[in-house]
Amino acid sequence: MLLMAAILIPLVSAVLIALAPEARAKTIALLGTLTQLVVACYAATVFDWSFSSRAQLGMSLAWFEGLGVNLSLGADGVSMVLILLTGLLGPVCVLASSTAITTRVRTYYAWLVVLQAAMAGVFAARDVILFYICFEFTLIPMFILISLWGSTNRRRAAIKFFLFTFTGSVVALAGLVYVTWFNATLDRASVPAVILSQHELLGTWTFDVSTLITAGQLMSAGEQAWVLLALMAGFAVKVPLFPVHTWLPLAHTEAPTAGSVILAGVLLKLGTYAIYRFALPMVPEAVATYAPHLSMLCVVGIIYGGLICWVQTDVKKLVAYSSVAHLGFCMLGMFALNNTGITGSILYMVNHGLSTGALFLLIGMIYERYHTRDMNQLGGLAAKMPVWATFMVFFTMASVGLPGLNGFVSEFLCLLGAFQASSSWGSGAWGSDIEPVAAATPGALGPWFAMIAGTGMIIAAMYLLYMVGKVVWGPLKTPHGHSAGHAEHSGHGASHGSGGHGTEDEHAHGLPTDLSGREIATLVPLAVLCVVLGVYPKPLMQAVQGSVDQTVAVVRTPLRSQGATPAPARHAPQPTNPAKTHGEGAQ
Amino acid sequence: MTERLAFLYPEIVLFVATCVVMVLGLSKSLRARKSSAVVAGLSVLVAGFLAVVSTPRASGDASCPLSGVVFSHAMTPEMGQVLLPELAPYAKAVIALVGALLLLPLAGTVDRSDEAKIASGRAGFDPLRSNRAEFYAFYLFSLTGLMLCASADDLIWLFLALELTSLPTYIMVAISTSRNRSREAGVKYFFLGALGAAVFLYGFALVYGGTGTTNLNAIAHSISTGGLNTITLLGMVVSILGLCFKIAAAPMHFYTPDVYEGAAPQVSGFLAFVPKTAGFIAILLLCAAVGWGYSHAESGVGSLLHAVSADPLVQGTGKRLPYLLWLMIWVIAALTMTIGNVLALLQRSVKRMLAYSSIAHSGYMLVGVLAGPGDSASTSGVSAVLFYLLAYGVMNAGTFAVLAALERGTDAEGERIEVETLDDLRGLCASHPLLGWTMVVCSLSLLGLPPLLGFFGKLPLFTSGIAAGQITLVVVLGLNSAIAAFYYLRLAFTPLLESRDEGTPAPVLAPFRSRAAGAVIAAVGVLVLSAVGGWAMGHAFDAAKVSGAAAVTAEGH
Amino acid sequence: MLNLIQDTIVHAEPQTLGAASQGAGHAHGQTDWSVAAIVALPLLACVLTGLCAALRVKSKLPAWLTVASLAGAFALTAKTFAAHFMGAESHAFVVHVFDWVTFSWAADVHAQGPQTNELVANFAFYLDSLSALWMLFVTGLATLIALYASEYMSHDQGPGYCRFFAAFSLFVFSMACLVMADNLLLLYLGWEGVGLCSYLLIGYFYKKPSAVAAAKKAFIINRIGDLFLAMGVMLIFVQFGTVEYSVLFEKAKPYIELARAGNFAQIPFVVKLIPCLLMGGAFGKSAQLPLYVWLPDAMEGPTPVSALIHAATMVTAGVFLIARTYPLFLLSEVALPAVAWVGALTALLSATIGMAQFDIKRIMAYSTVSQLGYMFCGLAVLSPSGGVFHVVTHAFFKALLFLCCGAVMHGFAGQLDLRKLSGVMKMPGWRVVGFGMLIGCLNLAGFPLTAGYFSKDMILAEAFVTPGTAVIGWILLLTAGLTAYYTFRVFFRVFVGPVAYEMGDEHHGADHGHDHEHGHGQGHGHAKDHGGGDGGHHQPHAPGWAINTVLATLAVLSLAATGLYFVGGDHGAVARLVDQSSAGFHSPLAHHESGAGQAPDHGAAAGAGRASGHAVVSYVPEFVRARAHQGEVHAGTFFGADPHKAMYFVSAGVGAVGIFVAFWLHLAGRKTAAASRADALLPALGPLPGWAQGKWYVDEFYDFLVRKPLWVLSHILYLIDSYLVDGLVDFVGAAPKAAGKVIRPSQSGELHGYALGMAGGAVILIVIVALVAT
Amino acid sequence: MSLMAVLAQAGSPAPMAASTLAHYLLVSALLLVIGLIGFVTRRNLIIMFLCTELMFQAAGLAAVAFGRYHLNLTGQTLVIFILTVAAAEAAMALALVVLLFRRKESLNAEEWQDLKG
Repeated sequence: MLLMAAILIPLVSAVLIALAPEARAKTIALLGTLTQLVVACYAATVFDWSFSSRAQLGMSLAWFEGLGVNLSLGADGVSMVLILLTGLLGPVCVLASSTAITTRVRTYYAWLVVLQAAMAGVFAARDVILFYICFEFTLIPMFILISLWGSTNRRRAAIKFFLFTFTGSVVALAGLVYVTWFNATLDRASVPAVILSQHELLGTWTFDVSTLITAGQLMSAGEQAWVLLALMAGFAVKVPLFPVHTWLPLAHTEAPTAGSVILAGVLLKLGTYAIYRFALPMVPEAVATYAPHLSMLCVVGIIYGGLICWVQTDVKKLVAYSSVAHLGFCMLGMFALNNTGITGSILYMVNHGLSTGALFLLIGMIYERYHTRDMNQLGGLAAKMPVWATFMVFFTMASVGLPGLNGFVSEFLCLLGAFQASSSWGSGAWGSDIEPVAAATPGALGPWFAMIAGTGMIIAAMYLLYMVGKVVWGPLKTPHGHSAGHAEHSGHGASHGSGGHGTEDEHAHGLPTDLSGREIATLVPLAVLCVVLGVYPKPLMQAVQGSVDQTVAVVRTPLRSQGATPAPARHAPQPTNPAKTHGEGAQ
Repeated sequence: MTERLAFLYPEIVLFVATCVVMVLGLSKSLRARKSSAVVAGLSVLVAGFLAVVSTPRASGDASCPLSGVVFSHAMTPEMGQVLLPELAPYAKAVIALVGALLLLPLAGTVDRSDEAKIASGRAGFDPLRSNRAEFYAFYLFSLTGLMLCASADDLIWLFLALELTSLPTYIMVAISTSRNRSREAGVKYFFLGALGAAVFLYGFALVYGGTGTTNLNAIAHSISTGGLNTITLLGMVVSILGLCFKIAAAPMHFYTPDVYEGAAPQVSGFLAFVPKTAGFIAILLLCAAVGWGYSHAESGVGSLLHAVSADPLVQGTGKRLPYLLWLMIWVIAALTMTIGNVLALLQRSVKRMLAYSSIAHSGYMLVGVLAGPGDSASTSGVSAVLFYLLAYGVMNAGTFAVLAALERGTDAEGERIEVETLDDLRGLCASHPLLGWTMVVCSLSLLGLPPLLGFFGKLPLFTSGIAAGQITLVVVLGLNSAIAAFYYLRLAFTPLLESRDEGTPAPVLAPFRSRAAGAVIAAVGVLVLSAVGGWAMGHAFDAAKVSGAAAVTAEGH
Repeated sequence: MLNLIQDTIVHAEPQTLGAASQGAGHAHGQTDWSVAAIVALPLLACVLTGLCAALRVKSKLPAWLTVASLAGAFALTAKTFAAHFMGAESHAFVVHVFDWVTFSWAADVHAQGPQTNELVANFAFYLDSLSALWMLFVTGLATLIALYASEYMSHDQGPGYCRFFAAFSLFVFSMACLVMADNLLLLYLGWEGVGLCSYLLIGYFYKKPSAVAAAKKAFIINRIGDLFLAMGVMLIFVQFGTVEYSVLFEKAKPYIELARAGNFAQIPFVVKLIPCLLMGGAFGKSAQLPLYVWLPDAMEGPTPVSALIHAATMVTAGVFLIARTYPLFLLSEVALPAVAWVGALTALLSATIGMAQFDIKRIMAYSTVSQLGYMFCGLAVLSPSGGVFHVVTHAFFKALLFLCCGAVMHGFAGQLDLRKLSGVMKMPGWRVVGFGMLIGCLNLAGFPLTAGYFSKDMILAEAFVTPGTAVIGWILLLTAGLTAYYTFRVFFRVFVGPVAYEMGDEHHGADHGHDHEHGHGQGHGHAKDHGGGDGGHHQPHAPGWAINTVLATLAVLSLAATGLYFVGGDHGAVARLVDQSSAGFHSPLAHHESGAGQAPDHGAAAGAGRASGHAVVSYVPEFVRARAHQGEVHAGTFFGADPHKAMYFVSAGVGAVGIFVAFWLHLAGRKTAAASRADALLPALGPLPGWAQGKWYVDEFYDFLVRKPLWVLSHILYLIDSYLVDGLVDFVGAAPKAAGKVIRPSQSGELHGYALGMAGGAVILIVIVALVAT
Repeated sequence: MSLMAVLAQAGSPAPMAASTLAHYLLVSALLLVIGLIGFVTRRNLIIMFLCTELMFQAAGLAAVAFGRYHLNLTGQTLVIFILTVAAAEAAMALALVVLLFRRKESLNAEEWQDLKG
């Protein structure tokens, strides 16, 4: 029920916002998202973290019974963590929008909270179709946020965002349905009794996630490859991996600040989460086979995205492309298919959400003041906005992956995972024939992947410091034509900033020269989390550990290789049995 | 024999109502004239109710608790077609519900100026000039034909039912507005319709020639026992090609955009549902007569097309139409959805866009036809088609009703100006929130966006297609949904996101409340069915029971 | 952050560093708190100064907070040192504070052989003689320099002041993590942390584009090294299943045995790769070839920063890393030779550049690079104690030199050009600075009996002792001469000779004490030239008490450091400390039998081991073993003499020559600040001085070779992304519309066309289907 | 498969020679094609309508021939209904043509192509 509440509360507040007067919209949205956060936090306390691989807090309601579609919710450790991230970014985004959004306020906040609900739904869904519904439904609010409150090119960006991701995910749906059908035609007699006892719904028509994951493993290698292709067609776009990333910079650049924050913070994680939740355990053999190819895309994305960042003049575009590079790291860790890599990858999801989300917030604050994101028009803002500059440098460092801040832990683990995952470690190719290498894991990546991806760390420093060097440091430069020297006299700091005419325009939209209390309040939680997760990531790692262990075990030894069922027989599909619900029961 | 009449109570009711309506429409009393629409609507609902409660069921335990209350007959092969034994109650109920929904926006279609003149005293009532009653009569005739399709057990019956469905619509189109465009639409529709009818009629003749009977049960029996001979197969191919006209599938789709654009929107909405439903029921019946029990491995064809169309993963599941028929429908389905969608992309005219989208939706549904029966709602393509007809009927009625409910004043000749292009819909959510949101909801539903009704319509097509091994076609379907997303998004978000240009007047509400009511009811229906559609889908599945061809006993004629 | 202290747990894990120290390393309950506090105090200072910034404190409070906490850290370090490492025996111990990147996972049931299923990298501190020594001078110098900076930075009181001291404290915190880490990952944290602080402090005058660029450059080039370090850490983890030193060295033992036995062929390539990767990290942080280019530019930062970070402490982190992981470096036959060559070439190259510079701070920077090369050579010629001793002495005298330069810069409004300053020592109030400079210069030049003299000699002598490294020795000897020359070039030009000066273009000196924000580096509208001696309204102002105190203390300390050579062991206290640590040949790590205390006595052995003529030094395994066992196999000689003794005289002679040349060229007969006898010599050398002054155009070369191509590539990639990748997407997106346009003519509106389409379509369909079906 | 065999499969006695049936069917097919070609080529609405009538009758002819071949009356029944429907269609067609003629004073189908795209 808690998960249901986490989804329903935003929906209810959306309705309230639609009914309430324009002036109340923000308050209701804030309360709604805060309530969602509180519910998510409460759910996290109820959650039994010692069994984090198990879906908990479950509930199930029949929806389209004939189709086997249920409103079935549940969360394991990874889902819970991401639900918390979603909950956290909700109030932050509402706060961040308060001065930026002045037109159609009700519509804005209503869709914003609807988006929150949909995202929570994705993470909480234990039914493939419910997952898909929420996955797709996120498109609509985002589409509206971009097309109504975006920048000049917003309509094109919104359409591209929608169509690109929609197209991909339709194919992914086909893949998921194929697995469903495979499961339905599975001959229960050919499945070992142990597995059957755990997954009662094997061999019936069901969209239950854990059943399908088990069934998927029984597919032949060829089938798995096709299904993987279909899944990646949908999820890689969302991540986005290298060749299918082009919607992202556009969408980021055009989206309003809160949209960008959510886009970077949670929406991209839908793709990585989906790959973790479905691709990895459902088609483990195919993933193991194609991990090097997919990782190659990640590595290309890291370097390619990073280098492109370096030549941007639009700050927001720079950060947007940096997401391509960062998510490359995240996916590289995922495709390392070992504990370090996948743990790092999941941590990366959270950390990227925090640090890049915060960077978008910061850029939004600048945009609100100067109405430009052009690095050639902005410079040396440290002189004028020291608080902003402090945060900017801080989050840049988090994004660069400075140890002690959150980005490092995940980036290091992702790289370490890739580094470890080489089949040649034990084979003597590396000369390690004296005794087995201690922490090598089977895989097809290896040091070269890590090394080349690691250059991404250097490139990240290059482009992010380039940005900081241009915008934060250097002689003061602001648009609206006042020269650096001029501004230096008028804007000598926040304390007496109202004197010069450099501040007139700021007064026009009621913003102080430096950050307001509200703006600081949006950043502080993120900053605190960046430090906490950088210094003490252990709880987070423990939270996802059970789930990751399970996934790794599946990838290492998929069911089919366990000898019991060399080739499961098929039979005519079983009729749906709606009476049965899930193996993992409600609490 | 009287038991057999139980099948036809709904049609009888409709026919009686038709007569009553025609008479009422000639009354001098305005109230009597106005009551004709009410009578029409009520009769449709009563017919639907009767269909549910009085239709004899093949299985005693039909899922509707009311069934068998009025007449508790068990169905026998002599009584009706047993290929889709449970089809009639569901299909007729859907026809009645959607038909009633489609009636709401028809208000004032043909009699508006006349009635206005009478009301203003500029003219007296002239029975010769009054065509209101005829219009509702045509509407009822058409629905009668449609319901007859659902209970057809004979090719001749089917032919007559199809013609009864279509002929009135030709006139409805031609007289729906007094503009030349409607005349043009009428003539195109009529002439091409006659051509199409000739084609499927010829196909029927061939099927008869091949099997020696026109009774569908007997045909099925003949095919299952004697095999599918070439003439029968050719007859089936030609019949289905001809029926493609009814469902607006390629290559018989050409008329669709012109006719939908030329007709008044409420009539276009009618066209998008009624002939399409008739066509699909007919196609399903023909396919059921042939049966889905063929395996393609036997056909031994290794041509390129086979390589393209056969899915890479599943071979020879032995659950398909005969190869030739399968291949033709496969190609038609793929072509239809693609052509419909890519041409819809180019449109600015809303009605034309919806016409092309209607073509595309036929393509989607053909996937269900290919998939054939299954043992659950998720694997039965027939059930998917039947449910999709309901879903499409409701959401489609919503979009057209919005168009019908709006107008942009009248032109120099006193003819009202319709909402034509997307630009006319700008800012609709602001000026007419209910209609605007109806447009948003129905368009997104047509797009198949989860969790709206359209998605749950498409999902069984997806699942049944994959279960039948039609993975390539399902992917084509998916990609087409994505193409379609482009124009549906425009349709959904032009009212919501765009704001009206300065100086262009907002469209005003047509002075017929029922039109807007129809739109809103449709939107509510979409939302409600999105939540509880599982119930309707259960009935669709019950209706989709296909008796194996072998189960049909020979009783001949 | 204060939880850090509260969470402190006594981690009484027996240290298994070797047979000798087995069971001896139990943590001492008393010290654990204080060890954690060594790290925590600077962090506390950082937070507090940050608070000062938030509260807009404009006094010197941040400085005092910093000085106090650093002094506290120093006191605690000293206490720890005294308690544990003063005796002949020292025992390493670990203080566990809290878990960091520590997690385990389900074991892989299918794996064969020993599998590691946990990654342990805690906030835990490993204290042995090496880290204690390092912390001692880091915290000590930091305290002094913070005190110095309290005056030096006083023109910037306000947010900038807070920023400075926050970063300063953060630096000490990071350095403490780096040095005291008990695992490589925490070392990496410190490693990058000091990099960050370096970045922030170099870019302290952030309005100056050159400072921003220098900061960026420092960070990025360091990152290149960091990548190698990270790869090294990963390789260590993969190979040994741990990143904790204590476990690591234990696991590496079999390989060390192999190396000792000369069986390099049996050591896996992976293991040999480890030191090569770690080396890359060290070269980045310690500004060695090819990654040294950032350090000279780093002089854009305030001088105290240059003194502490870019001379005394941070840049020696590379030396520390190698010393810390010294056993691993013995596993590869190429690792130490590579270090040696890189160190020697760097020393020589940067010395030649230093000779041709005019900016005194830059000269000191190049000298730092050069001396770092010395330290690496010390490590590489199997004299880690020499290398570390040089680190310690260098820390003091180089800090002193920088602070003196800083005092000059402070007093002369940023003037650093040695052609525009002369006779500073004779000016009133500059005596302390002058003497400080003199002492520093003597140390750097290796003047006999100074600390620098002894530490340099240790390295030089070992270079000749160790077989095959004589070439390195000669290079270093030449460098020693050059060093003496350029060092005294500065001294003779700036501090003695006729009194003449020209003020710099920064007016913070005159505005001293003014409430003025961000004074540095900006052209504040003042004309560039203020005339020669008169200085307009600017007069040079002599340093105040804080600066003088610090300079005097440092001068005394750098002289006193000489004493380290004479107390506590044959090669001094430092050598003993190093030997007791992981870097020592006599540490329990390096061999089984305890050989503590005694330095090897390399008699005049036959010169047979001299691998002269070899471009690449190859280590004779027996020699390594001999070093550990006091054997006398193939020790090298210096023209038949014991290098240790010969070097006392040779290096003194070389130094003296350098000083004399400097005297003759730059002081004798010099009448003005600018002109000197050297100018007359320049044309004779052809283009060489110009090239040296242009830093051999290495920066330009890198720019041309790496940055420019990368920049062009990035633009090309962006074009590809915009037009090819995205173009493809747009193309696919446009395809349906295009297809629609192609078939749109079929909807001609003509009845006949439609009929034809229907009929034709039907016929074509039937024909196709029939063809396929038959 | 020969036509003969085809019809034999249908289980009917064959008092009418299969070749005779083939002739009928050929004529019927010709009628259909002629109707189709006429429909496509002619521009006069009435003639176009007559062409569709021709196609209807082609079906009718085939039905009668088959009915004779199968020796049952279904074919003739079908023809009766075809004629009826054709009559109804003719009525509608004429009405529509008149309606159109009133508007444009022309029976040319090409007058009516405003709707396109």
